[in-house]
Amino acid sequence: MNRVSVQEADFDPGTETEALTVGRTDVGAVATFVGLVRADKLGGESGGASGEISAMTLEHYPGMTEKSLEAIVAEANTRWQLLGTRVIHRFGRLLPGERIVFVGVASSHRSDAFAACEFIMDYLKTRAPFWKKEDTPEGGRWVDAREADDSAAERWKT
Amino acid sequence: MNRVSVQEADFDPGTETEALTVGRTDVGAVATFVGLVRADKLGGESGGASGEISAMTLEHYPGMTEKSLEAIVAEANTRWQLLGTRVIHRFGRLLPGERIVFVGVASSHRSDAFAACEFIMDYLKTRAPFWKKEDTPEGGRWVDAREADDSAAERWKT
Amino acid sequence: MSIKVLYFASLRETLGYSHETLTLRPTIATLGDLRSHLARRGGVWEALSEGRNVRAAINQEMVGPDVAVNDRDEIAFFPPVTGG
Amino acid sequence: MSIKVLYFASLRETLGYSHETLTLRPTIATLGDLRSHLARRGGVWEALSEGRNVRAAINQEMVGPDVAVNDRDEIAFFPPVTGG
Repeated sequence: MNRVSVQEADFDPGTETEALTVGRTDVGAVATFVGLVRADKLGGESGGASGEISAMTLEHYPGMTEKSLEAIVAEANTRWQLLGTRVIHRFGRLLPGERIVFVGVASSHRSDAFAACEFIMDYLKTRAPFWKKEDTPEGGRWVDAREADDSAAERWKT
Repeated sequence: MNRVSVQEADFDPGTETEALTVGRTDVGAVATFVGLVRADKLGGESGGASGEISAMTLEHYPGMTEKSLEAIVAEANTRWQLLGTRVIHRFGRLLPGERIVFVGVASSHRSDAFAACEFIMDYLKTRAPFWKKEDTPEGGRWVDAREADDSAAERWKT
Repeated sequence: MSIKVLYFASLRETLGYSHETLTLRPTIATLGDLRSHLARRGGVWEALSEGRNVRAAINQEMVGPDVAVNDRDEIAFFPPVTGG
Repeated sequence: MSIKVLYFASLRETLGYSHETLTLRPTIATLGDLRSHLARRGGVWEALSEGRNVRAAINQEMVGPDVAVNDRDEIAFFPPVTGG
């Protein structure tokens, strides 16, 4: 089962993790990732001025977002032996400490689960059409793309 | 916060994941791993005869287990910038589909969270004194150590 | 040839448009041609000039400047993505 | 010199012992000496012979055969671990 959601609502990592294994006895490994809003991101993710942000607004490209996430998950399934994946990405206004993204991968073996989970996150960061705008004391500020994310995605091209 | 538990009781991955971030706004990434009993492990993890197992019994070395897990977590904290870790490993009799192990790692950045989570699992597999015995239609059978686990742990020695 | 063009995030704010419908002359054959055409509007539209870090999609798939533009395509321009 | 020796998993089952307390002669200086000493009991104890895949810990830390054994040490022998 591969399922992708793009939604405003929060999600429950426990419920999502459980859903990847419930009623099955062939899953030996579940790797998950949760990304959250940090308060200390002022100046963009690449650094710059430091300070606190009060909120973050995530814009996305409805339709393309889902398609791109499904393509990334499909690619992961060609690279590793997976038994199930779950991707959830939120949009809208989020406060520091709130969850942004969930990636869960079930497999027989842990190496496949870990690799696919990290791969999905790396590709999502550079290919899924989401944009973050931070609310700061000086007003809104679009987050710059990070070079580190490009190189993280690059290393899967072998 | 780094916490290690060795216990017979089950655990809730959602509660444990939540506990790594609750009340904080500096955590940007939580990577988790859950290991479960597979029904298809007959013949040891290295292969051999195939078939279904009806249960698995995990023996451990009380005292040394906790110490070794704490040492692994301490090592992870020297290698990566972490904001919290949680390791739970069960012992006793477990049925197919039941959870065996949980590793959760919180960090500012996803690369540190992923690397540390996988590192802890790889080291746990080769250094923590747990032994699995499978109940099969032909009786109990101790699981053989896997060479793949040794090489997974080796690659962190850089 | 009639196409729909969408703009997202900082680019949408800079241009003051979230979308528009364009009727194109046949000289605009590729995504690159379209981008140059839009940049030549001048002013804020120079945000689409060559050298600016802008990504594009045709029919919701990220593609490069040499890809052909066809009638009724949905085309989007946006800055590098920052989700996750 | 008095030590406690623990056996785990398949080794515990093979030997029929989970633990024993031993008083050692001073000729047994290292973990390797102790292991050879135990293997020389013969029969099932050959499971501890050199070449058998056995791991060992002194005071709950995994160590190699050259490490010294001291009075009141807790020593454990076990097969390669298979947790996780």
